[in-house]
Amino acid sequence: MTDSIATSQTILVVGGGISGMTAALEAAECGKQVMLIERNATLGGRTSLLYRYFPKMCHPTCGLEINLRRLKGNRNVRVMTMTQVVSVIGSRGDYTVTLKVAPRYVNDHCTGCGDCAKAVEAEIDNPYEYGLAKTKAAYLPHAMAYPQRYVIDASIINTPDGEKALAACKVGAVDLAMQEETIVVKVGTVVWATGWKPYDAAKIQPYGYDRYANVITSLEFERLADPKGPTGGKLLRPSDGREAKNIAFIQCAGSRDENHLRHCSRICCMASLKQTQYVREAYGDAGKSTVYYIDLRTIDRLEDFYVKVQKDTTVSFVKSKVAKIVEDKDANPVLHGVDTEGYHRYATAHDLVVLAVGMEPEANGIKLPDDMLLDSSGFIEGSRDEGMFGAGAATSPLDVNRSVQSATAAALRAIKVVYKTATVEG
Amino acid sequence: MAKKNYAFYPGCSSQKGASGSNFATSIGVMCDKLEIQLNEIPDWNCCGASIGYGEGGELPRLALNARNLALSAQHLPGQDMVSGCPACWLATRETAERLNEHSDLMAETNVALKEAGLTFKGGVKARHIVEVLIEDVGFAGMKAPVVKPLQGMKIAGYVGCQTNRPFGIAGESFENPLYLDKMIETVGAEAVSSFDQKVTCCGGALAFSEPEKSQKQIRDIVESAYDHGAEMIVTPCQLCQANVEIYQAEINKKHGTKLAMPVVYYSQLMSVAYGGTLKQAGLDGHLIQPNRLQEIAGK
Amino acid sequence: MSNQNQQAVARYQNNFLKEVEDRVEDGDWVKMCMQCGVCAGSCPLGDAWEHTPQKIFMMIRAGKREEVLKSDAMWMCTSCYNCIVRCPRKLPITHIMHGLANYAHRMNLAPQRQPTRVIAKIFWDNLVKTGRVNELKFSLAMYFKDGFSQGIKNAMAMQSAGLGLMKAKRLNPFEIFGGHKCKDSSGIKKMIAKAREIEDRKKGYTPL
Amino acid sequence: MADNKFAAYICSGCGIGDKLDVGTLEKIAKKEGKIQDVKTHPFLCSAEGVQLINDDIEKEGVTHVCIAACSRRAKTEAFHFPTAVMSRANLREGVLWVIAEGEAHDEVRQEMADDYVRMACAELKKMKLPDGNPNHGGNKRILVVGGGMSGMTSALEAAEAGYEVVIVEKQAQLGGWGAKLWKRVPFKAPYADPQNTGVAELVSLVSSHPRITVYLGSHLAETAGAPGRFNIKIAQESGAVSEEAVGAIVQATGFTSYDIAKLPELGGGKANVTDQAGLEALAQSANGAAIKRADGKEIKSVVFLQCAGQRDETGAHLPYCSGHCCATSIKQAMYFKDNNPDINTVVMYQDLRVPGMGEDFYRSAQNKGVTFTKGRATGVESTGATCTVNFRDLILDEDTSVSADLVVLATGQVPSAGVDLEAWNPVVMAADNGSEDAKQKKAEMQKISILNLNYRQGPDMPQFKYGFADSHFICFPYETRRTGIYAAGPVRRPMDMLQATEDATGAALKAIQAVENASLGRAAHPRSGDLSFPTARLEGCTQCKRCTVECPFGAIDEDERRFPKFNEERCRRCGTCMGACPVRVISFENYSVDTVGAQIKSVDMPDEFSEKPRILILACENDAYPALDMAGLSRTVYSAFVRIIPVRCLGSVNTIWITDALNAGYDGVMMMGCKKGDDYQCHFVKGSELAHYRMSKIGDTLSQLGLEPERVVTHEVAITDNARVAQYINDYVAQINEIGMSPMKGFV
Repeated sequence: MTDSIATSQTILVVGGGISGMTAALEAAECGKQVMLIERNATLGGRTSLLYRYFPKMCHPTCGLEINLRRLKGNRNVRVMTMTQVVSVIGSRGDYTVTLKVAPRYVNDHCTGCGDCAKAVEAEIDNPYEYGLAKTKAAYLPHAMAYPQRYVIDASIINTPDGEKALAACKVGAVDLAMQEETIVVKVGTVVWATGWKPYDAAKIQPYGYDRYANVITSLEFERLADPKGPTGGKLLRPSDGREAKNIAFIQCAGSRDENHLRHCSRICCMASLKQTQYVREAYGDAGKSTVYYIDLRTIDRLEDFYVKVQKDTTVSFVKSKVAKIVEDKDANPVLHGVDTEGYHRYATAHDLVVLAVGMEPEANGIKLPDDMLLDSSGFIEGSRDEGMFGAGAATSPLDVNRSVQSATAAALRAIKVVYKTATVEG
Repeated sequence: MAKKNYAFYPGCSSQKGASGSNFATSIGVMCDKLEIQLNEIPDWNCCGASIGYGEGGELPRLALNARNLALSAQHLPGQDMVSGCPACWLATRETAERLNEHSDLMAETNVALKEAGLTFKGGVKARHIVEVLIEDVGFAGMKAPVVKPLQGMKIAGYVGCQTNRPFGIAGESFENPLYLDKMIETVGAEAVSSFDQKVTCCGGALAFSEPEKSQKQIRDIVESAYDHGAEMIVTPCQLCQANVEIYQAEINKKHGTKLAMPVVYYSQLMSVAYGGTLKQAGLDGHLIQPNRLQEIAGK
Repeated sequence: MSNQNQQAVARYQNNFLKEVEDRVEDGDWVKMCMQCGVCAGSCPLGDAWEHTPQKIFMMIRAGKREEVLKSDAMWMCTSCYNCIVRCPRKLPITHIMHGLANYAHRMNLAPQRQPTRVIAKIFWDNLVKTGRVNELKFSLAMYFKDGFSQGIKNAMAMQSAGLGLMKAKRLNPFEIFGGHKCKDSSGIKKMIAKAREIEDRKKGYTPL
Repeated sequence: MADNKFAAYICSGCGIGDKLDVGTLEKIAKKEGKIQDVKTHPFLCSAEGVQLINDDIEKEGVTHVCIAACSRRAKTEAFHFPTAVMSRANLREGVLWVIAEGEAHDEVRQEMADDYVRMACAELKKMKLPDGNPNHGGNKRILVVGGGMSGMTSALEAAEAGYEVVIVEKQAQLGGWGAKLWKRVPFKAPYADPQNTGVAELVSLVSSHPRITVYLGSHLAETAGAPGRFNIKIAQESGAVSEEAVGAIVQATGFTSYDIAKLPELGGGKANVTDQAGLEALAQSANGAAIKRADGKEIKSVVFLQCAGQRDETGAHLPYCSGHCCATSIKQAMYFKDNNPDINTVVMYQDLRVPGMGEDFYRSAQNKGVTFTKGRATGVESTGATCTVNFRDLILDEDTSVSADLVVLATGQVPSAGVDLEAWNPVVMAADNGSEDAKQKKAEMQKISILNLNYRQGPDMPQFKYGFADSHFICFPYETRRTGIYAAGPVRRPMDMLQATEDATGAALKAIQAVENASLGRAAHPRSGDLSFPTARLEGCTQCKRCTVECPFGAIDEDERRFPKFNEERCRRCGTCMGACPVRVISFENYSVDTVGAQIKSVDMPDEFSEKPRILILACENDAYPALDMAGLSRTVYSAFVRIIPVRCLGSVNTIWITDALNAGYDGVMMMGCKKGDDYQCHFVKGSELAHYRMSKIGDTLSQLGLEPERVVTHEVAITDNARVAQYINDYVAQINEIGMSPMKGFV
């Protein structure tokens, strides 16, 4: 079916993370028609899986709440979750986009009461915990999920568990027969806010992420620190559940490395500095953080935060790219390398190692139209016909603040396209 | 099935009566069973090895290896040039690649080659026998001829450096390659997968000049093999084999240790598993006797 | 300072980096190092290094010619290639270390009795004679590198291994009378001589 | 307008019907809530349920709708009735999901639900449908202050989107800082070489654009009005003053580079020691040929010192990093290398900061032979012929030195943001009290003003940190404390040219949004779309000025009779003025002293001996209320003795509510708001701060009533605190039980 709601005056925003929501809302609050699609079951994207933001140590969900309220109060934005772009044809001002909507097996009758989750027994890896925890196969992605509607995992369709969910729902929201849908829409412009994904840490072989339980990624560490996370906010070692008090942070894990990502991922230095404060939050003076770095890139007034952390007696810095990690008999990761400020060799054991993994464009995993212009790392520069734009971390490794700026700018670029189309059309 | 033909570059250590001669012996049965035909390159010369650089410099080393490549191209056209010695393979492949990339080096090298009445135009692919086994034969192919599975043997797969870096085996990691363990398992033995010295350098290149340093490396490797319950070390590298086997006695003398860990080649495992005799497997050529393997071979 | 060193210094106006770029194998990579230190931490003989590779690159940029070339650091390279595969800037560090060692040797600044330097020469001479390495002659030469009496000691020390290897037919005593050699050893000699001649001309060495 | 007709709809779905006596709720709504029409539906958010309500609105003329179902944050798509006034009783997240299971709790659970229905009805009675600002401005032109890269970009982007733009530039020509550059850092792959700045092209595009008017050699003599109706006076060099009407403002006034003369220790002021701007000048005059020194001598060696007078912890210089300088020095080193590879160029850094694709630019420079030395400069000497840089080599770990024909100091960006209001306001106060030299000082300060706003709260935008006019919010970089006025480029935050153009484009959008909102009388973020606005019964006003002083957005001026003058288009609807007003004359149609007061009073108050304390919770709707909701979502149990009222911001809490509650016999009052202080998370900047301040003063009231100070408490609550809020509640109930029930019960 072709969707009548969208027209050449419609702005399609792909990706419902903070950048996509921002681009959509900023355009909508200028009175434009926007279609916001998200691949996952909820809006919010990666930032909703972070515990705190640097440098204010505030919570991502705080801004998400405001954006969701803007969204609820604004009828110019049409939100579609579990939806992906299959193809884009046409040109600036007149694109025909084919969308694929995956079945949620729960319709909009859902009141979020949770009866289905109670009834279902099967568990799956929680996709919103980086697999660190399990969740029922009928689940609400997270407390701030939007739409606040449950999802039934495809794995229990045609199983007794599926039937249990169906039976448990008093409002007829469970629809096990739901099928994948294909929708074709006409839009004037497309904003790709497809965000980023963590670089596959297993590829950084010397660090043994695939071999050592106590080597984890910075994103997994966010989940450990989050009271809503798998450990209830305790910094527990995966190997033995013991509290990790002496934690190493390895910078440029995949970034600034021609064997992995050519670019600097910008956020990792601040992210690790932030995470050293999680350690302080957990243990006070009894915690210990060591940051292994090449250059600390805390630019502009973020420098204040670096200075603050430098004054923290529980945090020390080693100017060194760690050469390799080996595991000792107690499963402690032992870091080997040389502090290059004056040549000091070290072999230091830590309870836990956090790899500050780099940012890779999520779009690397998405089939973009051939017309898109990408840089050497796959970040979006724009489109040849200047009718499609990148926004946020899809355009460059950006922190939240800069992503929102970028998304706001992208909203105006999109508005320019529909304005021109409208004025040409008469 | 027709035999696959390869130009063969044995290297100095695999000559009759040389330190790697038992390797040379052991690949006989292996190649035979796997339908691999190795055609020795006539009048091949030394590759310059790991320490050739000190005196040899750049161009003379390139010339040495170019000569072998040229001979291979001339006498065994169309055949990949295969070596069993990592150092030989590395030096040859490096030369082949560098000459391809730098036309000036190619020209200068040919000026030198002319003195030996040869020319080289590139186009020869330098490979390691292990590559041939994995890529051309495959693990299933290696398993097929097994008649005497090495049941119950716990073996530490020691890859070492140069088979693994800088080129390594396609698709394998530099830090934790798995192919040698897989080969051990294809012949029915158990690989000590937790062996953490898998790719540690044995210091072979400095065995003579820096004995203490190199012997420390060897000690770590052998002791880790013991710690992880291995009864034997297997390696694809001649220098590693000789070095790790020969110096255990020396280390024992110096440090009062009781190291006696047999060190054999993967080819010896295969040759035994394929039904080769103790002699055919070159198992008569060890300072530290790999008894269990010898027993199986004897049966 | 030897005459050719004076020439070098004069020609490069104390810009050691340029000298290295021009005359050391893969020397033009030195400028690409970003001082992360991963090479330093990757070397199996790490603590034996007076200066780590990354530090040597910095010293080269800082023009510390004598300190670098007279150091025995790069002679500690075991050619394990850990540094190469880990370097985030893909510097061919092993080759650069080899190149520096060779250059220091050719400039005759390398430590005189640096064992690896001595052995490298013995090894090379050994292979140039016949085109192949004769392990027995090489080993003997090795034992006697520090003089006759030390040689006997070394030989005795390794006797068991030696006899073992002979028993194992992996060390052939008859190689002392000839042994393996290339048929065209004379061609090989000429080839190497020519190669060296070209290299010396290209890099402005005074022939050895 | 037709008569008000009130209707209440009670949902019995989601287990409400099972755990609560819906009949009782209906009775309460009818009898006590005085709602004419009360209906119960088993699944109110279903299509049929919503249809039922819509029919009543359209056919039965219902004007006021009370929904007794789930939280106001849930099912918002279903419960959306633009033409009706709506209140919601939170029976699901607020009662069912948080009150302990089991019969033992049936009674208190029901009482809680009863009260929430009472409160929702009472609130509804006091609410009016906001009809939007009647006298909103409709001007959609955009003023851009500053004609540099940022300003021109904002102007062009807005114009291309169909909006008219006025640019005011103080220099005699457009171009600003960018025009002083020889080349710029690349914006796109490959990040290999310096690029043409593109300033000239931009200047011609802007100058020739039909929708852009440019005033050169001009500054703003006055800015009056509000979004949608700004009136500006533009003073030209000629002395002529022209007036323009605009709807929103982008301030792109850029920066000046830190004065090199303040860095004598690094050779500042000595011969052949210059800053990055100085080098650009040399490069421009060389015009592609070899760059020569000021004394005409050719340059064989250059040293770039990064972080000169930046990242300074002594307090003498700039504490921050300007972000662009590493890439800029790399670019400038390339000026030399591209021209002659034999020139020695050394970049001396402590942390080389080239984030993102800058890494490729760094590689390119190394490839061109630029030398990078990790070192800390200790001093620079200059003989006039040559310079010597003494430094600590951090890698080689030694003190050493390098000589150079030219030394370039990478100094930082100093924002041109105008008057610092923190310093301004005390001076104004003194001046108002007649101090002559204060008047002098005020006049002096005013000279550097950029906007010359005639706002009660001062002539420029409030500055955030180090003089930058930035937002304090991470998620909302364009959040501004002067509605309709947006900073763009380095005046907002240190940044490079690429980011400045990105920033300028974003700021242009916000300006467009501001004029569109203003034209509809709608609030801007965070209450975007809100049509309510504050009105004051001036006859009751005592001219105490608290509202004008405390408004976080400078929305309230004083009229000639010194009464507060509300500028609705500047207003963000937080209600801080309402909270501030001691005589309670300020209110919104749908949010007022009465809408909340009525809820407080409507609660059924058990007597002293019931052992059922009542605790009032005033919860900020931005963070605290969602946290309470999520406590429900995670089925976190808390006491059934609390009654929760969401407020727009703690800043809007009027102390009368507290005294009313205490008088009515509540045993305690809890306030839950956002974090205050340096890293404040209050969406209305000062609300939380003000609430704490006001409550610190409530002690007297309490003692007058003979009540313990513990009867009023304030908490900082983050949105993630769902577990903690429950804890706060339960602990407080325990504490109240110890203090004992309020003696005030039964008096009212």
